[in-house]
Amino acid sequence: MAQELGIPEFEGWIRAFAAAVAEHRDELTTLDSAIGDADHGTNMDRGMAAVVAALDGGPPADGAALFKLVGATLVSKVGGASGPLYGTFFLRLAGAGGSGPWDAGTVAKALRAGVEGVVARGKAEPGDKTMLDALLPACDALEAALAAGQPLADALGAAATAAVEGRDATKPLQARKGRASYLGERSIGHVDPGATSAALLVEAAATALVPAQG
Amino acid sequence: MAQELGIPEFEGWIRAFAAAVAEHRDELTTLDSAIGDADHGTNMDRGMAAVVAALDGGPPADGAALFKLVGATLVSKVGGASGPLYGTFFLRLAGAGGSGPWDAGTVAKALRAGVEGVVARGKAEPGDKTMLDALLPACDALEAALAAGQPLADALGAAATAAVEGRDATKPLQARKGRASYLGERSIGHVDPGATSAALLVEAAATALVPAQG
Amino acid sequence: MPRVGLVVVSHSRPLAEAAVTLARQMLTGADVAVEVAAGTDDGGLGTDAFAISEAIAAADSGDGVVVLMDLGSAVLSAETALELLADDVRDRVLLSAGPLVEGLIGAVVVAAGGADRDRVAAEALRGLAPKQAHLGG
Amino acid sequence: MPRVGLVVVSHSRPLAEAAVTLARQMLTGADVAVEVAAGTDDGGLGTDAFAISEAIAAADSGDGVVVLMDLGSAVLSAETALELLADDVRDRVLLSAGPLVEGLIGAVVVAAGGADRDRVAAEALRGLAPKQAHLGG
Repeated sequence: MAQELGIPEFEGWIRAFAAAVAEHRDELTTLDSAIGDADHGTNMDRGMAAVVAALDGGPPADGAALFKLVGATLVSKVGGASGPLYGTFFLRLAGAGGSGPWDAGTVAKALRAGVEGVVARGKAEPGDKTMLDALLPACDALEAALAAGQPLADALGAAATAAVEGRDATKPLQARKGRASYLGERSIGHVDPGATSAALLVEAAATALVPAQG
Repeated sequence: MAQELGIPEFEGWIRAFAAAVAEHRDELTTLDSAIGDADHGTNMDRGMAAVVAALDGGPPADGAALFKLVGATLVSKVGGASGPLYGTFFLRLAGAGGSGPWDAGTVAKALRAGVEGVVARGKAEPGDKTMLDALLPACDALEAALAAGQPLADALGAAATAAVEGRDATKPLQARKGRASYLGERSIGHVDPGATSAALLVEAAATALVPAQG
Repeated sequence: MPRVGLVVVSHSRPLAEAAVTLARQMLTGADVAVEVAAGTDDGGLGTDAFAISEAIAAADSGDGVVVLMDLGSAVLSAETALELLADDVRDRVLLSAGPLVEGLIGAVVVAAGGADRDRVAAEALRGLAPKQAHLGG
Repeated sequence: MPRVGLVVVSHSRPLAEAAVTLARQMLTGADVAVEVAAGTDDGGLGTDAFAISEAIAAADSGDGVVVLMDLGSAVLSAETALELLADDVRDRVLLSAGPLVEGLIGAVVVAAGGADRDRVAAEALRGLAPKQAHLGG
């Protein structure tokens, strides 16, 4: 059982993500003011604060219920595109991860399902300068590391590194989705705020989704 | 000078039209409730009441000024399509009629210019079930009667008859302009409210644009 | 006679409500179920997939619902809302790419006339046609 | 840098004002001249060609104005308004067949970025493109 994850780790991940969003709120908003409508930090912080408040009310029954709660709260509380995108991520994560304890394979499968939900919802492609530019490399790195036999903690570390690199790689890209797409070439030269919050999400996973030492 | 028209006749026409619109307000609204948004009677009555109020403030300097005042008031006070359409009619009438006294030829020329303004503004064609279905036959009848040597009073009488016949002929037509066009075949079987108010306008002209007996 | 419902999804509640008022003014007699899902619950600008799913359910009387949305992120929320609905309701819902205000007006008029869902959706889609015909001609 | 102005013509003043509020929320930093001509002077639904001509004149700073309208009769009023303007102003005005809300949002964003009148008008015209690309794909 030492390699399995449950409510404490899941909750740790979500709370770590909420804390990171709160810490980086102004940075996200500044990034968004360059190419978006300057509300990404505020919106995500409002949504994750609502998630934390819901968790403070008592832990959900299992992982599926927990991530469904997170997704439903984000869908409802985050007004912009981030609401349905992050909300769909967690709703699909809940569905694919299921209610039992998760092992490394479940983590990879659930993350991939969440990211595919973001793809289906937003219809963005790699290189469109969106959160997917952090999430897709993270999934790939996680799966490759697990396939190479690395433990989950190391694999998640590789995923976080890939997410950060993917985030940074959005800087020279031209936006093709959302409000930033109106800017055309003027969106070039700014890191995408969605990819930035997505990297925070993967980094929080690397910190928190660590199986308790048995 | 017995065959010439001036401010008294022009003002008589406008006041007669305003009185006719007020008298038929509910009828126009009922017609409009069958195929439009039920505001033609109210809108036209509000506009013509504002015109009468403006005229009560004292007569304009000449015919052009008078009809310009009428057009400007309708453009500003009649909220729906009738405002710009009737407004354009009177503005063009003012431009073509000029400021001097009008003879029969001026009446025909000015009316034709006003109707062409309605055509240009609304881009409707004969048979589209609009006010043009009353106005165009009226112009044609007026010109034909004058060309045949009839006096203006008789020619305007012929124009009024043609306008009423044109109005009645809108009943079997299918609307192709404005809100009524959404109804498709269901607009068939109702007289057009715009053609009805336009017939009132021509009938008022036949009554009022009568040269004073010298 | 079919009774197709309409849902207006906007980031702005005043915008959605004004659009519905304007569209209803085109009706005389017959009314249409038009629900609004707009703005955040604190009165700000945004959309809420749960509110949208509730609005769709409220507008649905079994003959289908056409949803109009203002911006791209409203479309994402509406698509998320579909996932929250029961299968039979979801299958009756059509998300329209038509113009919010112009599409709503045409859709309301034909829905009040008893048009079926696909006819209402077609009218919403061609909402710009009268303007285009006039200005482009 | 060009400063293209925008005018929103609607039968409903609350609708026009909410659309402007929503569009301005897309701006960070640079602002754009957006004028409203909407509703009758007694607060009812309607348009007023004189009010439109004044709004156009107020939005014009010499680099042109793009006008968005809600319905067919608003287009008639806007065309009438053009006749009331001085020739040099009228020549800089473009009446757009684009969608009122969606077109305004795109137009405001590119106008704030310094686009010229034809570029702003093009963005207004393609206001539905993001929704169509997403829903039609």
